[in-house]
Amino acid sequence: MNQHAVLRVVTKLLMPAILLFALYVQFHGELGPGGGFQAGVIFGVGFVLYTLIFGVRSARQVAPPGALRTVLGGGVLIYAGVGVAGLLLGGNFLNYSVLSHDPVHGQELGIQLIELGVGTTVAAAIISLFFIFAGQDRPE
Amino acid sequence: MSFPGLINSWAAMALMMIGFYAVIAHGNLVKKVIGLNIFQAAVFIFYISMAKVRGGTAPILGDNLTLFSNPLPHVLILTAIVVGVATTALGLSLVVRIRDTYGTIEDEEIRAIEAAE
Amino acid sequence: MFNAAAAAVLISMFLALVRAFAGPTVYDRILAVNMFGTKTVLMIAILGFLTDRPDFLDIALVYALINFVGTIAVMKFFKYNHLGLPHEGEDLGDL
Amino acid sequence: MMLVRDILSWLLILGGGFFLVAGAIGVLRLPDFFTRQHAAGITDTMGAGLLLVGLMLQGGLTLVTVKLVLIIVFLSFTSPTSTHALAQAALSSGLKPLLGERREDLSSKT
Amino acid sequence: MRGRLFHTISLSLVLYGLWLLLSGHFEPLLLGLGVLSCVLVVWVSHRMDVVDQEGQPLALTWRALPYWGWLAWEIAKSSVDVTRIILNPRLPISPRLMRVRASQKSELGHVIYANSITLTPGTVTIDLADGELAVHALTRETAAALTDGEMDRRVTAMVGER
Amino acid sequence: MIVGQLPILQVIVPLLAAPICAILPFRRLTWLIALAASLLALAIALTLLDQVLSDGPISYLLGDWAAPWGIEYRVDPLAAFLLVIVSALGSVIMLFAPTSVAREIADDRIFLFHAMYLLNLAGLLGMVVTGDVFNLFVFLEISSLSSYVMISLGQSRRALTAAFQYLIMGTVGATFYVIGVGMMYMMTGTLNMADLGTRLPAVAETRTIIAAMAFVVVGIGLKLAMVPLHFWLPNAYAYAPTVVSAFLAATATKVAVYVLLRLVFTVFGGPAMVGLPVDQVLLVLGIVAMFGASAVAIFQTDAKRLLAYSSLAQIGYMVLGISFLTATGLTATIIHLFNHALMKGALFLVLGCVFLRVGSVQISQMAGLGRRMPWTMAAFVVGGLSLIGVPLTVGFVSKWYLIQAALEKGWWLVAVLILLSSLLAMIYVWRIIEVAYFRAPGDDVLQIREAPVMMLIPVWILAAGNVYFGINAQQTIGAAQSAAAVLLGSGG
Amino acid sequence: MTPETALVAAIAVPAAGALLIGLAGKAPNLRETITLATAVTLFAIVVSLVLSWLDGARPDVTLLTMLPGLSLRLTAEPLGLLFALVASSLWIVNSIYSIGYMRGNAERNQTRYYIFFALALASTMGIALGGNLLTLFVCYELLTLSTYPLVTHHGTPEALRAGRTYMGVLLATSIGLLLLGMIWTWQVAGTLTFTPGGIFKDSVYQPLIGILLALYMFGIGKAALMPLHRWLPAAMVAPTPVSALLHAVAVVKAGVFTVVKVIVYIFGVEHLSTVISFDWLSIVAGFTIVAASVVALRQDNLKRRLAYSTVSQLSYVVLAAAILVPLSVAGAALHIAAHAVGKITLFFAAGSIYTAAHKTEISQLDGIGKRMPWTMAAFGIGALSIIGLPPTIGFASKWLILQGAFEARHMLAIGVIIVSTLLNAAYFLPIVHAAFFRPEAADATPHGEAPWPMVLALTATATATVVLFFLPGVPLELAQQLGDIAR
Ligand code: NA
Ligand code: NA
Repeated sequence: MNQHAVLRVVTKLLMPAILLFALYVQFHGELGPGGGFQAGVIFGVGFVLYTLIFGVRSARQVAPPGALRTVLGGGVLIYAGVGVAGLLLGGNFLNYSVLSHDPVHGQELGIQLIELGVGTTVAAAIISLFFIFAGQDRPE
Repeated sequence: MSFPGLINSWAAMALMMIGFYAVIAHGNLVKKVIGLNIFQAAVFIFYISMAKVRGGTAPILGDNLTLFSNPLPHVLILTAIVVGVATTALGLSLVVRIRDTYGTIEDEEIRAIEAAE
Repeated sequence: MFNAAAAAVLISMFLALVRAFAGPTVYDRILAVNMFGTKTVLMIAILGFLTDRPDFLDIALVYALINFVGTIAVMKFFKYNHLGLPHEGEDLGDL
Repeated sequence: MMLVRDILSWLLILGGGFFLVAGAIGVLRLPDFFTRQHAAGITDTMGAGLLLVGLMLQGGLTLVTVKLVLIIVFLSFTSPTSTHALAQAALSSGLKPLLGERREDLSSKT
Repeated sequence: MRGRLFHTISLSLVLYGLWLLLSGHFEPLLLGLGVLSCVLVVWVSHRMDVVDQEGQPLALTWRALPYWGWLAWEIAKSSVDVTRIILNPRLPISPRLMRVRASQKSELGHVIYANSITLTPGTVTIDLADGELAVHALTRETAAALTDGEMDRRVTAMVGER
Repeated sequence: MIVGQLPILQVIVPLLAAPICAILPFRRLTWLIALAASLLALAIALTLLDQVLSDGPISYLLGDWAAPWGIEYRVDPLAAFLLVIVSALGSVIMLFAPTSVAREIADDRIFLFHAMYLLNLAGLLGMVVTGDVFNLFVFLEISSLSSYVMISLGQSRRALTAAFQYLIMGTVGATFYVIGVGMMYMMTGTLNMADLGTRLPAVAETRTIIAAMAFVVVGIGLKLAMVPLHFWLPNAYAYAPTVVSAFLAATATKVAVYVLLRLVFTVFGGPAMVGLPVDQVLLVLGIVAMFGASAVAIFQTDAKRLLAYSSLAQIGYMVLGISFLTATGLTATIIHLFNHALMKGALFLVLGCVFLRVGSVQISQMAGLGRRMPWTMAAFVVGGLSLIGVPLTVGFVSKWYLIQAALEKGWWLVAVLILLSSLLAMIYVWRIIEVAYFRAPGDDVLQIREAPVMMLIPVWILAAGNVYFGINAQQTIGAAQSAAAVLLGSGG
Repeated sequence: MTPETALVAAIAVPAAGALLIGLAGKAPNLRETITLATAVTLFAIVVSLVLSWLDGARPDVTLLTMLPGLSLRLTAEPLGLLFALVASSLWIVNSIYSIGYMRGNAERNQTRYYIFFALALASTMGIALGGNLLTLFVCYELLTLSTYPLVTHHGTPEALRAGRTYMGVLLATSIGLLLLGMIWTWQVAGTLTFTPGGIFKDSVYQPLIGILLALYMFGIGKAALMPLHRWLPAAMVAPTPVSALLHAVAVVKAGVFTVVKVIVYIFGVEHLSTVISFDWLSIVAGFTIVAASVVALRQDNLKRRLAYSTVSQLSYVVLAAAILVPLSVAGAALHIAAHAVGKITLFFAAGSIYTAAHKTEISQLDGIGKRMPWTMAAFGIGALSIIGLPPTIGFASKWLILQGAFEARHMLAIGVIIVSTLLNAAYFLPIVHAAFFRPEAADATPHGEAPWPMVLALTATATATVVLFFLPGVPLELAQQLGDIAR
């Protein structure tokens, strides 16, 4: 029988809600600048909780190293890509107004995408780092 | 500078001292990292207090229409926090690897091992 | 009214800090820090009301999450000196 | 109606504040880790609960209340869980609870 | 195994409900993002293997509300009791350890029971193994309140095992 | 159109390439990306330098937001000069890297090295290009964090403790810096360097600003490894993979000096500076570094460590040049930024070759290498002579201007000290040359072959640079002089 | 060949020779042929340069601009031409001698030896023909570096130690003092071009001139002014042809050459004679002359005695220049040449003795004149020249200096010259006497003369010492021209 039933059950119960909350924070920009950052932290911390309870080995099956690395790099790429897109469309770097015909809409879109990039990066970074601390990220 | 601002500044100073002391005085690497964290937290507090008291005596840009809606300090704090988190994470992961290779995270013992090499 | 509530929260935070410093066991300290964290959640919620910023509640929620996970992590670290092992199953001989 | 709601909410908030402080005093006064947990529990359940419900009444039927509810729910799941986990860790690490009938018994044992 | 699919659907619905509750906005973009988010979360949850009866005890929802009401009242009563002890200058405590047998069959039931005990001031579950709980009680009275078994019965009733 | 975007592209190219490297699992490909990004950055830097020298400074507004809120990127002759140094050295070192890296870094971490290198490059370029003191902090930390990781990739476990030590010191420094920045912001409401330069004089006498200056200078001094804030550097350079030591020695300290120049002159107003005797402090610290570090270098047994201490001494020269607060002094510092990058780049790359073949850079293990690895060691001789300051090398040019600056001020004693300290350089360089050429080789040395051509080419690019720019210093001196003029001009 | 081309070729030819020697390293005969060919070519170039100069050509070439306002530049003037003539002619002789010596003693690393020898000559030409102080300084440092591998040729711990002293003293003085003096000069005068009459304006603060003079005199370590002379005896560990290079062909000559050049073209003889603080130089030079002679007297090791003799003789040049009258300046120039041929003969002789008899100490030389008559005869002639007795060129140069001293009523110089001449005789003549008139030790192993290239070389230089007394010709002409410039 499992000995840490309490932790396990409560974690299972909360986990989907935590992850959804992270995505909610991600997509509701009214949290102000850094919505993506906070979302990333929440998602990452949720995953850390999972790792604490179920062990790194299980967690690694959920998020394999290669996938993590891809998400990490991809996040940065989204962030920089949006900036470069603005640049290619004739504005300066990080000028989102040019992303759409309507400058306001362009700004919104740009910020959403940037935040998405930040969020993914932060989440992936937190998870990778925790794996490192948890101590099974070393080459044998 | 208004009273709460002063308090914040003193708190920031005190935290800085504590953090700095921990960085210097502790032989335990984890404690050093924690000290570093406290040290950085002091800066956040300092920036927060700065954001609040800016209406006071500080000479600011000529057109003070944007004084209070200025989001800048918050962005700065957030950025600084991100950087701080990254530093802490990296520091701790180094500690983990140091423990793996040296078998200890006490500064003195590590030095002794290195001296014996 | 909110001020009174904030004062109460602050007092209990302070008392928790006293316990955190006094210890004497590491579990006392974790308990106190965890309590301090919960009070911080309340403080943030009250501050949200005080400053009319309801979005602070999101932060409070996030803080509650971090507080919980942090407590579990610290406790686990002190108990096993390791974060990576599963919290259950065979590889935990000492439970 | 507004007045009733306000008074009620203030009472709740004040009550919450009272339990917060009382629990915190308990954390200081009680003699060992296991007994202190009970006091800490008061602040988490009664203190936080009353306070948040009081705030809820202030918020009315809004998003604020929804989030306050979420906070309460979250705390009511996690608070006992961490308490339990902590207690179990303390016990298994060899920390022995003080047991006895009266305070004198306890102090003589320490 | 009606479980897997059922739990997936129910989890999705609950999550979407939570999204709407949190969001408070009903623009197409956010609604769409909500769908995407739910899909993502359900997928991750599947990978984490948390989608099952333990993770989504939805069947309990209706029976849970009255139980929560009862529990809240219990908490309030014992809070007052314990607070009086704490504030009493003589600090009249009589801490004790006791073993309690849980009558529920599922682990979910044990966990709910254990956490209910902990939530109630004056008692803390400090161990749980094979349906037997170790409880630390602050006083003789709080211990006695537990041994009368009412909480155990109510939990068992809620998880539908009687 | 794209030309107008060069200032941001300078940073974005490596910054974008870094995550790509992190995603790609193929070692060869990540190297190609890193090399390509470095070369592209070099091309951009050269274009910028050309533009700046002909059309004057370039200003670029990030996101098209006006200066107080948005971030301004600003390229003037000094910045462009630094951009060229950093990207050129990065390119040459990347050219050198593959074999050396394969030898010194575990296979599954090579992608990480390339990603971190690119991040570091982006951070350094960003520090140079930005005109915003807080943005500078961000880039500073990007470069620092990636440095910690790169250092920790070293083979010896001491690389870990070295990286940790650097992390602690570097973070303290960065935090000091950011405190200073906050104070300046509090007093002026701006983070833009040029705006700060115009607004600080009004509040210069306040204690807050004086404290800010102290914080900022100490913070950058830590990053710069300015004696006495240097404790992290020798270990970091000694235990990092050689390529990393080469890159950091050639570029990172240069950028830190650049930042110091920017702060002292553009922000604090240079000669008009009030409040703190920054110049006198720098003078003393520079001289102490020149002698102390050189003296310690003489007693090292590990060649990398020896070069690390030598770097501390050379940083002393740069700091000394700043302390004169004159055009000639600044010219000396700026020209030495470039020259020292060439010398130390070449010398560390030579050690990379040595490590590849010998498996160690202990001086005692280098006996007889002059015969076994003639091209490699000849490059070391060139770099070493340059370090001493022998004529026809860039080291001589640096020394010339530094002494001239000292004599201009009438500080002949300082001039004498400069010369004496370069005699110390002679001693420690000669120790290695003597062992390599005149000490009988051990048996194991007889098996050693010359380093591969692909490594010798970058080594000799740098060695040849030491000679070429030593014989024909007109262009570099010209660039340095106009950069110095800009600094003094903006200082009012 | 235009004079301008010749000017550049004088440096390029030995440098290219070094490259070719390196390429021919595997074939000793070819390698040595190249060495000789290069030496002869260089000599021809220098001769053509001298002739065109005497014809009135004044070549001046700017190679490249190194620092803004400062270029690497070559100019022909009498003193430099004289020095170039001495060095290039002696290189031929020294090369022939080297071939015999290196083969006779089966030395290792011969290719390296010839390469750096050629490079040293290229540097020497740069020193001789440098048109400004910067060029001279650059080549001066290159000479130090290119002779270092020659000094440490054997690679023994002793050789390495000597090499450290050599490098240490020469680089330390040149970087620590000479460079400082040069940059200071640039700071004060705004130019470093060698100009007849000097470059300092009268307005320059006089004590500063004194300081600068000190920086130059002690910065030019190759002139071996006491107490900076130690590197020279230390460098005796090198093979004998290297000693010849150091003492006669290039290195110490470069030192005193630079002293004279700086006094004539940077300070200006006239200008300097108005500076009161100046006389310390005569005192230091005079002291060095006497002290080094006394030390030489007490050496039993032949090469060491020769080395201290060089220290003493170098200060003759410095002292002559410090007398500050045209006649003595001309004497200084001529003494550079005179000492060169005389001292090279002596070193060649010492090397021959070592090669043929493996003897290094003076006390071992009893009766050796019978076994090595050519060598010891040449030694005798070289000794006469160094002492300053007719019929050798050494007499001519000393005579000029003495005349200058009388003209300036420089009693110190007169006294020093007389005393040192006696000392010179005291440390050289007994050797000659012992070689020819003392009986050989009973247990001596029989031996003959050294290999023929060595004998050829030392005979040639000994002959030159005598011939130049009767036909001083071009050297005297150049020396007098310099005296005119100094006027
Ligand atoms: Na409880
Ligand atoms: Na309880």
